[in-house]
Amino acid sequence: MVTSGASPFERMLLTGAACMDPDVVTFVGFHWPMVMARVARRLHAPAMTIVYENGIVEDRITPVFPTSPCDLVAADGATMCAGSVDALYMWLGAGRVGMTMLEAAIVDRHGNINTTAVGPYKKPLVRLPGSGGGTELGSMGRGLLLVSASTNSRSYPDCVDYITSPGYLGGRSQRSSLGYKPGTGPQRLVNPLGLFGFNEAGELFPTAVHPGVTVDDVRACFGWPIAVPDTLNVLPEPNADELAIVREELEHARERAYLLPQD
Amino acid sequence: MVTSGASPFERMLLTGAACMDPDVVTFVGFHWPMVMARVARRLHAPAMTIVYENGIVEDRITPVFPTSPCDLVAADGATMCAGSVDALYMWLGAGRVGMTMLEAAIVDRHGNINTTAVGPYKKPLVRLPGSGGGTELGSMGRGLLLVSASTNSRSYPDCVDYITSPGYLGGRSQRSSLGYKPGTGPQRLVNPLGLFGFNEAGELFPTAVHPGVTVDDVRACFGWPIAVPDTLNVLPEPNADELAIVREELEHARERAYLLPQD
Amino acid sequence: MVDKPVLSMRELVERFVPDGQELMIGGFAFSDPTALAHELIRQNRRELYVMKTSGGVLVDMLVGAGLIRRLLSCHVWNSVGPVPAHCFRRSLEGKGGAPFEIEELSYGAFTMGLLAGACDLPFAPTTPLLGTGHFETRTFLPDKLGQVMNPFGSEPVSVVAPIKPELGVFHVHRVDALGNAQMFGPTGEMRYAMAACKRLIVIAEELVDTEVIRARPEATVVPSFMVEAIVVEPWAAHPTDSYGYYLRDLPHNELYGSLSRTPEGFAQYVDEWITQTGNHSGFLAKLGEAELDRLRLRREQW
Amino acid sequence: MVDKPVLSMRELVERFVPDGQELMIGGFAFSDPTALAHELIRQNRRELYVMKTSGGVLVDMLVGAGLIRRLLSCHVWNSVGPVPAHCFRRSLEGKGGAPFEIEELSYGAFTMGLLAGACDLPFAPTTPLLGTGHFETRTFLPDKLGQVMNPFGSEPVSVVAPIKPELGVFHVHRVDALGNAQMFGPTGEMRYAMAACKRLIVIAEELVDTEVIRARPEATVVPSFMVEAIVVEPWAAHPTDSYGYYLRDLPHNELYGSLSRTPEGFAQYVDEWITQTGNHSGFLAKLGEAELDRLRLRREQW
Repeated sequence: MVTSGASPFERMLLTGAACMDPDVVTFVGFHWPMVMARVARRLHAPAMTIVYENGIVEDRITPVFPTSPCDLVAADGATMCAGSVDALYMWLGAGRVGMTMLEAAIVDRHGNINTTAVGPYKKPLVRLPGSGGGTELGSMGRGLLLVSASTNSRSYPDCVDYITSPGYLGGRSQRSSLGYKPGTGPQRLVNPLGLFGFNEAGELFPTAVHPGVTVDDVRACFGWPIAVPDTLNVLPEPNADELAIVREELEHARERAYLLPQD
Repeated sequence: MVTSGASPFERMLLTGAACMDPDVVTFVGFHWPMVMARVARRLHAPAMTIVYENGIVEDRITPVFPTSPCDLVAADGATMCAGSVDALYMWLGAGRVGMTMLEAAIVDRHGNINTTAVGPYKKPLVRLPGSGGGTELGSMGRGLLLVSASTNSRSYPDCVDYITSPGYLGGRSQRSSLGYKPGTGPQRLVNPLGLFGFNEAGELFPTAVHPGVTVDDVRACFGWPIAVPDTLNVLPEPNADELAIVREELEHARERAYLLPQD
Repeated sequence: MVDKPVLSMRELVERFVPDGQELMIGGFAFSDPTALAHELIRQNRRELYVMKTSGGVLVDMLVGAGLIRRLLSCHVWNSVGPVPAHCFRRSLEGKGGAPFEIEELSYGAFTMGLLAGACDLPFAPTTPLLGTGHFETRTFLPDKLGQVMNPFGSEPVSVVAPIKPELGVFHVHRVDALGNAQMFGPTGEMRYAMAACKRLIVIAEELVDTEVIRARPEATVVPSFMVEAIVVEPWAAHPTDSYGYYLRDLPHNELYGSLSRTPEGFAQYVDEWITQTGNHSGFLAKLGEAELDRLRLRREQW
Repeated sequence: MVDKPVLSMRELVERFVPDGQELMIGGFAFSDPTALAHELIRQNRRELYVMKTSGGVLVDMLVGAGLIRRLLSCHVWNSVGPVPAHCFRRSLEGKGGAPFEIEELSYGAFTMGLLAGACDLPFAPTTPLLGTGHFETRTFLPDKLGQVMNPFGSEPVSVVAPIKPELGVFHVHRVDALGNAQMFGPTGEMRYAMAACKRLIVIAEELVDTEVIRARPEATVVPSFMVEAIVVEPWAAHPTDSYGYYLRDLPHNELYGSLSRTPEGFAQYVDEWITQTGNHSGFLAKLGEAELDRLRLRREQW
């Protein structure tokens, strides 16, 4: 076993990949979710159906790692090439998608995501790219898994400055009163510490952490006093096969110009 | 000249065909408008763009006469095969179509068309096929030309029992208050007597008749006291070429199972 | 993704279409899965709620055979001639045949209702319809149409309720074992209609390898994950046309139009062409190879 | 139907894109007509109102060169890496570069706004957006989003106003002399976007005979009657990809990302790759045949 060297980032990717169900149609957003999906295909879900916002349906691993869903090597061997009305509404909005994976650069207590602007919208301290289809994933995605590679508390403010992708807004009851569909809203978050869920109020809380991660590590990660259960489940160590595969895929990603955390 | 034998029906087809502009995208509904379009292609508009409700774009005469727009010999050599959102909304509704041709089985004083039911809707005296896309042509078509092969006053009641395709409803002002777009609504009607227009109130009136058609003929055709101008323009006699072509196309139509008036 | 069950037409009707089923049938006067209608008649299904944009001969046969309790459609006729859909007309005029209820939408409103259903939108703006018969007259769908004020303007906007059929059965050109279905030529409202159905079965002219599907991914009109089962039945859309596969059969449409003018003639048609033939192979055998040759299109491979 | 004018990129910008033009630019991180952006920079257009769903490097260059007064987009970044769109970010953070105004919609709302524009509907229901930044924050399009009550239910429905750009310029795969334009692979929102534009120009990888178009009528994304003029410019979408024609150029995206980190580097990129190259042929010559060979796809003929 050469697993002891698994980095928190690699553990995050493997944990996210393990969340993917080979029998569930999965909407994969850009960036780390795409890495997770490739790892999942190689580990346990080779024929999983994945859809992308531009209308691609992918049912097997593509020979080349796409740099984003719109890198059309993602369409190599696709069984369907349609458009965004299909992907965002006929598949995602209509509930044909059972799992949704969305990178969450900045995420708050209620799972609201900001990928637009930190600080005042018209004069931001940090300007981010904007929503793309991320708003749709947050608004309409079933089985929504948020992904963040950060453990910096600036990535987890109490309340985001701009809600690009809606989580539970001010709480579950607010979300449900504003026309959002039942079954939508974030279900889980995966980050380098472990897995998180959302409680009845729609607040983030840890459900399982990687070996060695402490309650203090969890508390330090979030910009609000996060509620931590008395006991935290511990996620399994990656095995050698898992670690080899995630590293191969990360190497492939690097060759495809992905900026990796250690770079 | 062997034109003297032109029947009123043949004159109607030629008059309708003459209304077609080679430079205008034309939405052609089923039946006699399709015959007119073929005649127009052969006479003066060979490369006219014609669109059909199922999404076909046709820019030249098809080798075989389609029995309806959904007889897919209509798609033979099509430059585009799309769908009904394209045809009815992106082309017709959005005003990309400059002329619209719609058969009007039963049409009233204000150009409202009934192709649904004569008598009470739930217990009709005569049940007709229903609207298909005819409602869209009446509601959203620009340059709308109605076509009726009938000169029987039962085909022209004062007020139709069921408005399948809206004309001016109770009059132009009513139509414009109900969300219909400017530039829509019937512009003309062609029948075996000649050509008709719609006055400022949205009422049908004759603008030109075929040689030999009298004011009494016109009055007898309509189920209300139609307003007839003091002088009626007279349409030209078809020439030999026109008559030969309309007869060839009618023969082709007959071979393709069209029921013709003389059959 | 696993292979989908491949059923015979008989199994499709046995397993998926009980009496009373709400059933959207595909096709818009082309790709009408007439072989499905034949099998529904053979198995004598009753009380169906049928949705079909263009009713055509297919719906006329179901009406004539007394299978339909409710119908949602945009028109019903025999477009060859054209001649009326005689059974449909007789029944609605109270001149014989089993009664049924009809509800109607224009083709555009039907399309937009299916789009709203496919996208799970609460409604869709549609063709201006205020003052028309479709808007004023309602039967079993009192909420089929409505109006809202344009929030960006001041005019009334006609809107249509989403249409979400419980079950859809559609004719397509080809399908793979996974259920990826492709069509060529015009598609009318079918892409939206298929996606609007809660459960979907496709009837394909041919079963092809998935690699064939991958070679033309733009032609996939419905992805495998929307398809529950597959029927492979060549000529299933006869006497309507199947783009690239075969032409509309005008003589057969004329034959049907002629016989169905009377209840007796209709009964004769059903007996000869549906009951006695036993299944679609029997139907095709009765039609004869020469007729099929006349209609068959010899396209290049897509 | 008559042949459409075939323009050079230079003529397109000269004749159709004056200063201040409202301009929708096609592409969604693929089929981005970057060669158009180069020419806009060469001709130093100013005060443009640019609409583009996925801004990407193309919009970043226009921002960096100070051409844009207003931008409507759903995101702007360099998806290779990914790295930020540096000029875009600098300008909005007030750290250098010409200022511009930004208005945003989610990709779904943008798509539905374009669908409404294409269909000339007064609005379209869209993604539930109440409470989000897109809904709460407005700049130069205060009426971009609204809400109505569902007339068939009781919940609020988020709706988007129709988007109807004055002029659209889109990259397509092939076009005939009449203007019939075709695309293969995924099309994102582009079919609706093209139809939403009041005037439309296409930039094609190749000009083909109309018979080629007729052989694949399903691939026609815009009919001739919507197209006003044609530019035939192979590699116009480089460094984004053109399905079936060429791959995304990762090294070039990295180069741009690296240089544009500073205003000086961006100026160097513009000088070397845009100004000095003179036109797209010059750009391709600088890129080099070996690079083009590396990116070129050798597909079967469609």
